[in-house]
Amino acid sequence: MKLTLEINGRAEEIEILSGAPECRFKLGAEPARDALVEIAEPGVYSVLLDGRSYDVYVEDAPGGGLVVDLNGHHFEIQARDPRAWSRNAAGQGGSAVQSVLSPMPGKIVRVLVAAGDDVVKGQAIIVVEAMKMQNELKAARAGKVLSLTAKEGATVAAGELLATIE
Amino acid sequence: MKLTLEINGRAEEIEILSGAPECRFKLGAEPARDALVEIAEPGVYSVLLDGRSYDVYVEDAPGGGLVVDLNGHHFEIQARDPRAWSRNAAGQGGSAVQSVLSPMPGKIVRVLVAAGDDVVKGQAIIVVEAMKMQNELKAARAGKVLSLTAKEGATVAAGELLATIE
Amino acid sequence: MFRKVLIANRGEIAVRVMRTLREMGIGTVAVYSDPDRTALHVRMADEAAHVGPGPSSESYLRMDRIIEAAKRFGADAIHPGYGFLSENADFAEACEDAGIVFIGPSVAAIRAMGSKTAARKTAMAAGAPVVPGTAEPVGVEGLRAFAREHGFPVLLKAVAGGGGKGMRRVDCEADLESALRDAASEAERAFSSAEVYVEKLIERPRHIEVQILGDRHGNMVHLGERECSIQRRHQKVIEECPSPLVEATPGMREAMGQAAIRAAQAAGYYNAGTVEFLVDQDSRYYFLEMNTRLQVEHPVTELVTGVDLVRLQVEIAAGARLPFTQEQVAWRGSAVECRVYAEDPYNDFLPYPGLITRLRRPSGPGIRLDDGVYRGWVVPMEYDPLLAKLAVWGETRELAIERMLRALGEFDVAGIRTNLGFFRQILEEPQFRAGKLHTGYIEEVFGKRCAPEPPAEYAVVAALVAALHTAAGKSAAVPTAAPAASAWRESGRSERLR
Amino acid sequence: MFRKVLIANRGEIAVRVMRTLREMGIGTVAVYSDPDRTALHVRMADEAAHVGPGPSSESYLRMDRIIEAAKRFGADAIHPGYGFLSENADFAEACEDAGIVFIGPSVAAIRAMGSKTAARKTAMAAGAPVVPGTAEPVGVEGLRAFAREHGFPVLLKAVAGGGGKGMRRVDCEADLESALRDAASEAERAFSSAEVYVEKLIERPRHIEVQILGDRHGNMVHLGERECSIQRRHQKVIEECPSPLVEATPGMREAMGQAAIRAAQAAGYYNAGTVEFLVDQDSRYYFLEMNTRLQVEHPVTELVTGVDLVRLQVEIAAGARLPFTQEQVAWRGSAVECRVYAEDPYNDFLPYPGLITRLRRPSGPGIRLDDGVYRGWVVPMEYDPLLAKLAVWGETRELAIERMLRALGEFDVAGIRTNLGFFRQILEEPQFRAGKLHTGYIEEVFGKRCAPEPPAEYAVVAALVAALHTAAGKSAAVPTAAPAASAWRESGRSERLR
Repeated sequence: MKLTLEINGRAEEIEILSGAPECRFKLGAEPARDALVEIAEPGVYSVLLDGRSYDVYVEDAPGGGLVVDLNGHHFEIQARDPRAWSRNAAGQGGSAVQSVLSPMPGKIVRVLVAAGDDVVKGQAIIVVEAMKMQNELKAARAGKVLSLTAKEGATVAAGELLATIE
Repeated sequence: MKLTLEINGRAEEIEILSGAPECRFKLGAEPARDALVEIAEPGVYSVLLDGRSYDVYVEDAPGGGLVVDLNGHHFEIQARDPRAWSRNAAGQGGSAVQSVLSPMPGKIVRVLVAAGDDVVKGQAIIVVEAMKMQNELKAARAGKVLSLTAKEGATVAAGELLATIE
Repeated sequence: MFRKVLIANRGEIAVRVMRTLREMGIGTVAVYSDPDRTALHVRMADEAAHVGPGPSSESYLRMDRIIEAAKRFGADAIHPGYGFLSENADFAEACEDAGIVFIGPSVAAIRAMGSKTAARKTAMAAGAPVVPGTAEPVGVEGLRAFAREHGFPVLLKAVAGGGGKGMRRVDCEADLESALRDAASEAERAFSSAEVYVEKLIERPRHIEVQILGDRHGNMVHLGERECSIQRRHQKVIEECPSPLVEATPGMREAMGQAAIRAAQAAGYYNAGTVEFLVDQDSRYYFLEMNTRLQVEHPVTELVTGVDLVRLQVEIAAGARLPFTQEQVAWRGSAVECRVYAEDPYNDFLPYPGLITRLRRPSGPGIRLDDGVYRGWVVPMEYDPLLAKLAVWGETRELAIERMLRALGEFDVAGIRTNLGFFRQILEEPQFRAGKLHTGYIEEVFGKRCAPEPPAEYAVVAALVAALHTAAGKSAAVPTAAPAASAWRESGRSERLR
Repeated sequence: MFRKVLIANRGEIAVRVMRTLREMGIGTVAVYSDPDRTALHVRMADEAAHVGPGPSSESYLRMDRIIEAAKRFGADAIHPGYGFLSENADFAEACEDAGIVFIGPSVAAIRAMGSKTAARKTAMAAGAPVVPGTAEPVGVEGLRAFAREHGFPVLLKAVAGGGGKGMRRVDCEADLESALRDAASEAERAFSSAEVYVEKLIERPRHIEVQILGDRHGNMVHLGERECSIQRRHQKVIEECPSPLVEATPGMREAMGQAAIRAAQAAGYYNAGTVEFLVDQDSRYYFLEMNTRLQVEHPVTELVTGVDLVRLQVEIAAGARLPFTQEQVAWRGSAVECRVYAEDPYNDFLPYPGLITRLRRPSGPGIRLDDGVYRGWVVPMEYDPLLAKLAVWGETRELAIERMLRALGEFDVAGIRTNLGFFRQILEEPQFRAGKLHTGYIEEVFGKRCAPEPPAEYAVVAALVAALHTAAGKSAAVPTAAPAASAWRESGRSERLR
């Protein structure tokens, strides 16, 4: 079984040659390696690789993909079956549209602009609050407010799209 | 909704007059009472009854029914819908057959009799071992070994039927 | 002794107070707001009273509802914890009026120490050193005279001020006039008062505080100091007892302790309190303010002195005498505390409330954990981000730090973000190890604040596990009663990987 | 100092040793048998080596495999923990032969103290009091003479004995001859040797032991005593430091401590060790045996003295000198430990291995938890039932006991049975509170051993929850990411109840 993984943004090919618990795998062009892998608890894997013991925690990420924690280090991993692989992710990026994302989970306490408004660079757009701390989200550059999904009083997640500016 | 519960062997009727979180209920012929009930974690209920706070843990019992733990106290509860209620449980009991049950989870290290053997009172029947401790199960009275499900080397649960003696 | 005490607080401090009350055989009444219905302090209490919706102003700050709850449940006393109503003299007074004992100092002492300027005067009158300053409005000439006497840099502050508005740092005489103009006009705009005063600016100060404890019979002791210099956004994140500076400076503990006692006694203080000092780079200390309540970081003092401050608070409030003298106070070893916040240390320490999906707590020798959360709980966005206080004790500061690093490695929280990894970075810094601390330390040393790079082998292991987990399907994430050793075999999922 | 240490053990003690090694910056190698593949000590170790299948004789007792693993992983030293190979002189010797440091005493000292009769002779030669006895075979006349000299009751023991076989208590002269005949014939059948000796029987004895610590340079100190009188089936379940008896008896700690040091020094002992004494009802103490390793209950000594015994063991093994003198050893407060076993206290303390479905650990002030288990783990049936050691510290014994009761109330384990509730019963007994302990205490006071009756209101609450849970369907038992406060509403299950 082959998978393409995107680990903290970097693509890696992994091939599982034999399954757990006595697992043989190949990472990219590296030689095959052996590991003992057991499920200790649901979502918690105990891995022995070259005799070293790793306690690995896996969770579904809120936005899809997996979050893997290992000794305090944090990996965000997207796994794709190569057959399902497509380059649609690359289609995003160089857009001229500026997204205003919530920097933290919280509540929208003020929306300072309306759709269609022109804004200048650094202008406050939305105020998000959590845990007694207010955060003013500002326009990164001048433009016109295209969309505004943020509503006062609404609860938002970290990274949630609140507005777009052209 | 009415239920008949068997709590640590004693039958109780409970009627839920209104559901959680603001719950009104009647136990047997007692007057109706009000409680606030929330699910804190899966299987963990936070109950406020007359202002008192109870942290209640519920689990499925291995042999059916529920195990409810409350401040170190342990309740074994069978819940039955009155419509499904039948007295079939009462059919057991007065039998002349003696059941030999495993007193603990463990492994059968020796079976000392065979089906059809006559045994005397106090005769060792089976030896169960767990955690470096051996337990000799003895015949409670004289009789003939009717059935013998215990097999040497087998793993058994607490309360599992190992043999019957007539 | 009291029969029942209401705890007018939430989170870890409510839990911590309840633990001692339970050990004392005293009944506990929790209060809670809507989002805290299933909070740990409610689950652990004997009784619980609802006091309103989420916003503190409508629940935990509602004196009327809290006192009403205390009466309804028959509580003899109220422990206010820290924050919320703990330093509110009106609340203490309302308790007294309702015939309920307020576990803390007298109303008068809270008033005397509650205002920073009044406290400064009390401290000065008691002979405690304060940061040199005019504390009265000053003009260009007065400012110049002050700067000549005390040297640069100085700090201009709005008399009516607060929140940093109307503040200006002045480094040399040439900048004096323009700085005063700027400060005054900013103050005018912000507070409708252009009055500005001046203080000597303490550069790279340490924040060191002294725990004091007095009874209602005139006895008072100090329990030594805590070093609280490691701060982010003016909030403490790591505290220690003893302070490495004080420990290394003969006589300093006793001198600061006596200064703290004098200041507190001048205000007629009793019960537990903390006198905060700024310490300059020449180890001179200056009275900053007094906190008239239990301090967040009290566990480090408890670990080193062996006393239970909450028990003593309760006993003193019930009229008991201090059970020991100053001579009987003994300090053993070293304690460090990390405040575990729901926040993202690598994104400006922004708060990060939400569902705790995983929680593994450190344990073993020398660990003390005061927490108020559990797995499956949603950390509400309405309150402070403090999840837990992880404190450790060691025979020496070095051993305590090593132990803290070990404990941090055992501590795992998922679903939300925390500053656990950030503590590991600080505690491994040579400058921290050397005890060279100041309140700007985090800004200075961790200006960039990047998560550390993982070893290359970790990425290999993460990739392997991600691949196996993906192949096994999401059902693997659902807890099952299958024995761990056979989890693969029973699920049959291993086969799919071949 | 060592670079890497292999821990030749499992469970809580392997975890505990690793914690200190990690704090010392020393790499850790775990060993594991098949059923322990995902045990906590394997998950926490830096490296792990498989040493065989479940039975100890094929894994944890296999010296060859353990030493091979140490060599393969490049460990400089082996920590044996307690039990398994920890008191095996051949193992210590094999380590030395392989060039690996055995963290413990010398081979010769293990041999000298390993045999009970040899140890008794060593102790006697060193002037330590031993239980009066012949220790040599005895006939009717010798027996009669001994009984006349020392008084009844006396205890007959098989010279070749063990496990209680060939033992007879004799209460009066009339029973002497028949008891000797019975003992001899039972000994003959059990050990093919009819030889019997006699000892004075100590009635209702206390079990009190002294922790000693010596370096390889001839320095030795004692760290005071532990009271271990609360036992079931000759196994300790509650331990304390200090002993209430010793604490109340002037000079007793120092006298016992010096006796322990003399006995250990006579055997050329170094590293940590424990000298066990029986204490009779007149507070006379008698050498019982020496344990040449770290003791299960060492945490209570650590809590009261502030030392880390494992660190000292490692340092001493690496050649360090004791970092303190006898005069520098100080005792502060009181510590109590409960051994949490997987067993059913209300069914003859029978073991109860299995899947841990729920685990909530106590925390807060004064709590130390040394555990080796986690939620979702299957406690194997192959090994000791010890799940965790819950230790608490308090300023006094009374406060420590109250704290332990509080901690026990916060400790919840489900899926298997434990003795947690039983501890609450013991700790609430007036006789225990008064410190009137002896090794038959549990048998005597808790002969019936019934679970306590719950308050009537608890049954009401349990019934309500059972009804709601049943109505909500079993799906409610599956963890969900839904916020707790809205768990009902989101599930829509509440509606079904109307």
